[in-house]
Amino acid sequence: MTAETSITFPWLSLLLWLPLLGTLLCLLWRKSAAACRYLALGTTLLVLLVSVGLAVSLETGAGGWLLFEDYRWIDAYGIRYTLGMDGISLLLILLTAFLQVIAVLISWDMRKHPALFFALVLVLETGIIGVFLALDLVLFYLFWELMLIPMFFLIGVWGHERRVYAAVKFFLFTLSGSLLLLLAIISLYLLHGEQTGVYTFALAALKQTELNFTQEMIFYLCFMAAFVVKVPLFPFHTWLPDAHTEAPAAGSVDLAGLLLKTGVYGMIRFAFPLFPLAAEKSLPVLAALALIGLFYAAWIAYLQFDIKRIVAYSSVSHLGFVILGLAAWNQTAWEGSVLLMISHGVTTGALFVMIAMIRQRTATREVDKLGGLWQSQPNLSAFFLLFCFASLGLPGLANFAGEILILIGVFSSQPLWGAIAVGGILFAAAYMLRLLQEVIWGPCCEPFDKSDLCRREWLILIPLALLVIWLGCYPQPALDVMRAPIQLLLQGGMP
Amino acid sequence: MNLLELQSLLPQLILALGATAVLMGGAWLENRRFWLLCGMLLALVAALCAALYEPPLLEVAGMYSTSLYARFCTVVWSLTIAATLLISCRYADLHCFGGGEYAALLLFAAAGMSLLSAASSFVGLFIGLEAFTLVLYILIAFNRTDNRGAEAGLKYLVFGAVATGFLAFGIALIYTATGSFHFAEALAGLQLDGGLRPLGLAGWAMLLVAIGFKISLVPFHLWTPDVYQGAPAPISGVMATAAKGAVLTAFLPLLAGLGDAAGEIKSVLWLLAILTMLGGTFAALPQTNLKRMLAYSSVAHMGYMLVALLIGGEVGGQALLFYLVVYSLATFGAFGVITSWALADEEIQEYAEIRGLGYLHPRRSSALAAFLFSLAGIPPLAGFFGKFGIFHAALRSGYTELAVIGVLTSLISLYYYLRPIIVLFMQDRSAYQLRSGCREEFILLGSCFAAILLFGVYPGPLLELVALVLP
Amino acid sequence: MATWMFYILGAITVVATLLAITQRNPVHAVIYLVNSFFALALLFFLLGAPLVAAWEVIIYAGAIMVLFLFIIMMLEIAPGVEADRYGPNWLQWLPILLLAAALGICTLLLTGLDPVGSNGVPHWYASPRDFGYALFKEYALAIEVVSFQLLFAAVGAFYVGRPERKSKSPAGGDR
Amino acid sequence: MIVPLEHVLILSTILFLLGLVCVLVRRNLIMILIGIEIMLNAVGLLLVGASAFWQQIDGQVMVIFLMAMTSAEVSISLAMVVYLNRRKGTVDVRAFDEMRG
Amino acid sequence: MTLLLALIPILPLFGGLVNACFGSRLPRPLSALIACGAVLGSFLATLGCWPGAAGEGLKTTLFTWLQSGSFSAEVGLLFDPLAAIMALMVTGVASLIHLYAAGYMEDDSDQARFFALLNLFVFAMLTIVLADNLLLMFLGWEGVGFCSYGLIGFWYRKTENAVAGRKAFIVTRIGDLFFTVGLLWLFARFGTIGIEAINSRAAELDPTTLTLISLLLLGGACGKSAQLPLMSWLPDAMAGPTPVSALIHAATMVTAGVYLLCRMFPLVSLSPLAMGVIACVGVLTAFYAATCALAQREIKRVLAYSTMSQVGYMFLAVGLDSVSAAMFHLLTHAFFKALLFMGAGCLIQLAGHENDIFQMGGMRRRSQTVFWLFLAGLLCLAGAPLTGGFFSKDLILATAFAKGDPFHLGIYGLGVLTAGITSLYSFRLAYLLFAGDFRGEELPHELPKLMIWPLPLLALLGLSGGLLNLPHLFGGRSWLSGWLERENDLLQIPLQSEYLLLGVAAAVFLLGWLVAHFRYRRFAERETEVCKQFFLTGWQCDAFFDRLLIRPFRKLCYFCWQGGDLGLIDGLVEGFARACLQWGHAIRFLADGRISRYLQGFAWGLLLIVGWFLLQAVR
Repeated sequence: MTAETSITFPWLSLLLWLPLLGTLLCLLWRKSAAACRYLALGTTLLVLLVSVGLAVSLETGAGGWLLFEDYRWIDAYGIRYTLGMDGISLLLILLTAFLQVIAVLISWDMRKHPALFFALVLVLETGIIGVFLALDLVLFYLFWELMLIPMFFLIGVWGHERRVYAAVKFFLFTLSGSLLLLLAIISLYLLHGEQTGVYTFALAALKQTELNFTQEMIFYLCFMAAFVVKVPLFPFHTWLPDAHTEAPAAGSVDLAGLLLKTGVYGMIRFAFPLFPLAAEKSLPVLAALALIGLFYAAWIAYLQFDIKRIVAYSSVSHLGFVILGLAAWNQTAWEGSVLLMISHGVTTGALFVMIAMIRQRTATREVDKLGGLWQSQPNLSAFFLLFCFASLGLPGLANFAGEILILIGVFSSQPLWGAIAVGGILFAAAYMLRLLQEVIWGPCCEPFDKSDLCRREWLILIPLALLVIWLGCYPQPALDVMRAPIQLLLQGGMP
Repeated sequence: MNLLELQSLLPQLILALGATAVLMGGAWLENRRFWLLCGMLLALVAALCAALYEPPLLEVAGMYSTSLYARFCTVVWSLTIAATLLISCRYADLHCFGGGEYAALLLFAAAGMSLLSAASSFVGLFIGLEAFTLVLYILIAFNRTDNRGAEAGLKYLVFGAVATGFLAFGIALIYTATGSFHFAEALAGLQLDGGLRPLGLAGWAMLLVAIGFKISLVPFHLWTPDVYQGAPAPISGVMATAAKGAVLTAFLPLLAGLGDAAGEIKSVLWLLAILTMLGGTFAALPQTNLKRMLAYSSVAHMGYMLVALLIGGEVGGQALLFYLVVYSLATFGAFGVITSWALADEEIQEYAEIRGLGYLHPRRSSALAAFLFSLAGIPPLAGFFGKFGIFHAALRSGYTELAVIGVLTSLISLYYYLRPIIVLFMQDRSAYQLRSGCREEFILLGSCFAAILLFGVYPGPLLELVALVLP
Repeated sequence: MATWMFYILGAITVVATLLAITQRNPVHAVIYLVNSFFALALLFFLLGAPLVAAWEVIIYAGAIMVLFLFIIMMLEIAPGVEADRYGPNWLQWLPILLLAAALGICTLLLTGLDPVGSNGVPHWYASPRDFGYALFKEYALAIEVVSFQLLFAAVGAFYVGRPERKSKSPAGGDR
Repeated sequence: MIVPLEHVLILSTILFLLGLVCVLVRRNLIMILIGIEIMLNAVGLLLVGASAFWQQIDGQVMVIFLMAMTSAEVSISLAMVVYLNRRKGTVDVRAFDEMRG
Repeated sequence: MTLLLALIPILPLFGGLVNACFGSRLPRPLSALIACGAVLGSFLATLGCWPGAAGEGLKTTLFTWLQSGSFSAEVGLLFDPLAAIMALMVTGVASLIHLYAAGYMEDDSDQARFFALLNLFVFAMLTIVLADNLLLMFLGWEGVGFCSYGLIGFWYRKTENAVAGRKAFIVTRIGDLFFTVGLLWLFARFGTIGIEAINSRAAELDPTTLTLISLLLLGGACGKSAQLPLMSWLPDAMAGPTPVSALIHAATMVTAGVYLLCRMFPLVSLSPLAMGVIACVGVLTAFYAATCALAQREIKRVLAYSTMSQVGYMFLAVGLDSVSAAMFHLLTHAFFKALLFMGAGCLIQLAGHENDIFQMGGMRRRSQTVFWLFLAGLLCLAGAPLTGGFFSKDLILATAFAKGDPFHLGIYGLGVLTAGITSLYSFRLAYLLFAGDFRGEELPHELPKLMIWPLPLLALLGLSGGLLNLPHLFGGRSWLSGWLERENDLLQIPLQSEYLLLGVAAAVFLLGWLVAHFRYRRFAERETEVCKQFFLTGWQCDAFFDRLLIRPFRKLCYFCWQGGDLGLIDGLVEGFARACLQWGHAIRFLADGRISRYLQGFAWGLLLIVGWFLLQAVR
């Protein structure tokens, strides 16, 4: 493949629409569960292959868009089909593609409406990739909302006891933010149109809009409303524990691994570059909320009885870290944030995968009924140990690299925030060790299925483990990819 | 009345004469399905005719215009009626409808609606409105095995008649003030110093009551849920879509004709829009009956459309028409699904009765889910661009508060749209096993589904069309 | 003269109508209403619409009211259906009367504000010939539509009002 | 001049409101329908008055249409009354509240 | 040479990974073999690198770990004299302990996990030792914490063990927080985290910052080294297998704090206040732990407290400006404490898995060898003259004395008192263990040979450890001070004072022995109840922390969860939802099915509109 073809061929569209094609095929072959499984796996693997191929073949170190597509779409409103991929998108797409493979594999034995399940998982993939690629605000919003429906069904149909409550809560919470986003997008578009006479939703153009401070602040708040709920930042987080807890394994993986990242991505790609002044003013608030969330969620996690809930709250806590990094507003912290997003995706995804496996064997997620798993399933427990420690930020494993970069970045601009944030590491240890304690150590509570990992589970866990270690020990390639785009974003985003 | 005038009204003529023909034929030949399909064909022909045949006159008899706008409306209403006839095939069998009467009445309703939206004088408006309202009285009570149908018919009849009184009184007041029934003259005559004359205001007040009843604005909406619930599902579909749409489309040029003098009326519309959006949304929240929920949802949607209506102009009109089409597709589809689920002795409409149907009848259930999502305005379904257009118009015209309320209510509305979906897909199976749908139903539901998906992903052509036909 | 006639006839109309709406027995109400319609027809005549006046008598007072009477008789509706079971009427009427009064005052004030109101209604006469000319020339289309409407109303009335047939059981059980 | 237009207006408004009151307060279906007739007649009066005022025939033509429409409506309504009476055995509108909420 | 240097940590890492990944599938002896081999290899590699350590030392950078903006953390190794001597000690002692463990864990079914963790621990420890920047050091720092966690809770079936592991990890992590902040601060000030760079530019800092950073580093060190106030985890950590206690909680990991302070000494030493605090922490811990050790009943807990106490001495040494004294004591302590722990392991085995010294006694009769070896260790610990422990401890006390000011004299006094107590509890232990008859009921367990033969070597090292830094007084050259290039650590005090000090030390030792002799020669439970309980529970520290920190923390958590999340946020959200629903009901009941009611709606609506218009028209 030469450089020219890589520009002319619509790789991004391919990446974006491949999963949807898989969805259609899944629905066509809905009579056969096996066919759907393999279709879903094939599709996700193909997406992974394409994205890895792109990552390898593109000159990822360079700034600017690695790939860019722009077509006419809805002329009446000046909406265009604009996709663009830079380093950050690339990394997040890689993460998406990878986690989706895991999500499909973990749901391999799905007995309840397998075709629909895999179809939804694939739609979700399209939505997420779309969010990471879209550069037209309406297109972005479209994908942003597109993620909701499949997730709603994944939670609501395949979830656990309180699934409907969780699904509705998830839907309403996230939608309430995004509707404000929609209003702001339209208003911004109108303002820009009035100023220049050109009515467009293109990010690059809207960035040039001249706003007075009040307008900017209002728009910024509306934008952030959507993103902050999705992230989720304290105090908008209460949908997350419920959604996570009730979602099926694949849903939790996607939710924690990917959906939360879209919020952060939205901030750095849209909210901050569009409204730099307001963003700057809001940083202390953002940091304060992030810090509160960081501790608050960790504290709550410490008391939870449901292991999924512990991990869910840990997500809130970690995302607090990520937002804190963004609030520090410098290169190192941002790189840390993006890195932490990725490693959090992997570790938390892995934890949810493991919880699903544990649940499969013990039929419970209550800490009281678990314990001593190492005795019957040492391999599984070993992986659990690894991922827990990765999650609590053990150096050399995934989360640490991101966290320390964030801390360094934050400390260099706001020492006090940094110093406080360090405390979060302690509480992360507190709840994670409690989780470990309750699950794998202690006297053995008899699981009804004593089998250790089967081949498929090895296949899921080994890549996750390798990735966790790789991200912890040698995250430099990822950092190199994101460096140039972050520099650009910090300077106000790409033209 | 000369040949040219008749030619200009060819689609309406086809509908009305066709209706008569079907009516008469139905008396001889008792083949229900044949007459329904026949009627559908006639409606399609009328739609085609309206779409393709360039009428020789711009205005017929000083009462009806044949502008692009009117033709567009004719096409839409004819198609709706065709769709109704198509979806009623099995339903009519099930409830032993008189095939000829049913088809004829619906065809005549189409004629009435198309005349209404083509009206260019108050006489035409009155006659067009009455034409299809009269037919609806009958159609609502058409199902003679159902007590509820009779009750619904009664309710609609009483309110309809009262509303007719208001409409007529309003027209009379306007006529008193201006001495003309023709829109252009009457509306021009009403204006005084950039505002409306008091008599004109009084007339408009009466008109608004009548219109408020027809398109069920709060506080004139109370009949809506009862009638929708009691009427046969296909008829509820027509009432929620075409019947309301025809009134709205007739109202749009009327309001536009007032120009800047419409300030007071717009302020009332502003109030009504807010009341309607909030009232419809909140009242729909606790519903546990699919048809009642859709009724209240249609009330709320009328609120949105009222926003577009009062904004008017190119932006508002475009948003209104687009929204109307998209809303009609989804609402009609939803009622279509209910139609297709109907049993011989009753319709399945309580949530408790559709528990877990999603996996038993996946295609119809997913279609219903898609329609509801579209109504909720979730992308990538067409409802999203509908709402987008409304909010866009509202913000563009400075009605920020309406946009904000609209956003708020569409957020709340999500809950009641989700409830049936939850019941369908996320609850365990109840005891019902419904019959599998027939081909006609699937064709129709499939095309509705495809349309809302298509317009959700690529609304460009429809937007352009709508912009083209606006008066 | 005409002016006096107008006021007298107006008074008769209002009083007759008032009596009509307060009657418990629908038959009495219809009779009062026929009175009122006759007065109204005279008013129409006074205002230069002899044809409309004639029709008012023929259609309203003649056809429609008789139809009402016929239905009342047919259904053997007992007088005062409402009062028997639901206590005194006036207390229920009061709020609605107040509402109607408020409405009336508002409407009249609003219409009274219009300058056109103080102009007089001239003596004017529309001959049946003019009338027919307008009806079948200008409003021919409307006549057509209305005739269709009457047709379908008749069909509907027949459909709704006819006695129920033994309904054929639809093909196949549903549950 | 016969009377000022105002007075026609007042008369018809009073009649209209009387009809409305009848519709609002009466529970007997027949009486409600009678109320509607009163309202429509009030409209007729206004139209005829306006027709005379403007010395145009259109108003009177409209009254004819109104009458035609009314008779159509009345035929359907009365058919409905018969139908309902057959089903429920009453013409009291309060009996028809099966659907609510 | 750099390759060899890289091999030092990589070999144990490799061994650990192999055991972790494939250990359960390898034939039994192989995992032990791999582990021992890896550590031995590492020891040999250290020896091989030794020549390069002098002066500037060896340096190598393997790859860039993290680089972002001006921040850059390499995986770089620095093999300077300090690191070299530490590395040698770590690998050496670890080799012996691995051998011992091979015997100790012979029958354990989870051997592979044990050796994997043990090897990983050695790797992490070597990373601390060899890291050329603070972040890499932090990696090792946390790594040892993790391995310690895994090993303390090794016998996870008993919940207490796992809980002890958790406690250890969390308490040390509290210290790590300080370390992290210190690290961040240092980077913020210097723009680098290279140890050498920071040390060489330490003088650029203003005094306050310097003091604060030093104190933060001290906090980190306290956590890892179980110094006041972060000491409570160490006694509980004895739940782990004995080799673990020997390696991690005696010889190596707990001294990491000392090592850190020595590593950053150029920085730390610039702040007199910080130095004073370090000294205080050290001496207070030494005293505190010694008193606690007096009352303990479990053999390993006695040793644990004694370890804490001895590490306190090392801190004291650092606080006294004497790196070589600290390192000296660190080394000798490593030898004899490892010896003691392993001996304790043997004794426990011999007593039939009995931990309680009150249930032991007469152990001499069960194994003569172990008795002598253990006694050698105890002598070193008690500071019997001419043993390694004697010299190293004496050097520290003498340094304190040599400072001369009242503060340091006070410290000296406390140190001497502690030394006395040390001697007392050492001999208490000895008497309780070996004197009299066996008080328990268990039969002795078999003692694998592998468990015995690393001990003599350690005993030798411990006893003769004094030679490493033999003061001039005894004709020595103070080799260690020289090697560490810390000539100014050598004492400049008059000869007679030096004799006096020696005399005091010896006297204190004897005093302790005598007291122990009279008190514990014959076994009897004679401690007064209050005192016993107070010391036994470590001055009630656990209860104190529980009351002060843990319970309020749980309450806070509970408040956040129930009050904040469920109560406030969810309450608001759900309250809003409920309110919407109620409004919905209210509006819904407008439609009560009555036609007259509906018609009234018309009338009201009309009134609204007409009234509105009237208002407009009037205006």
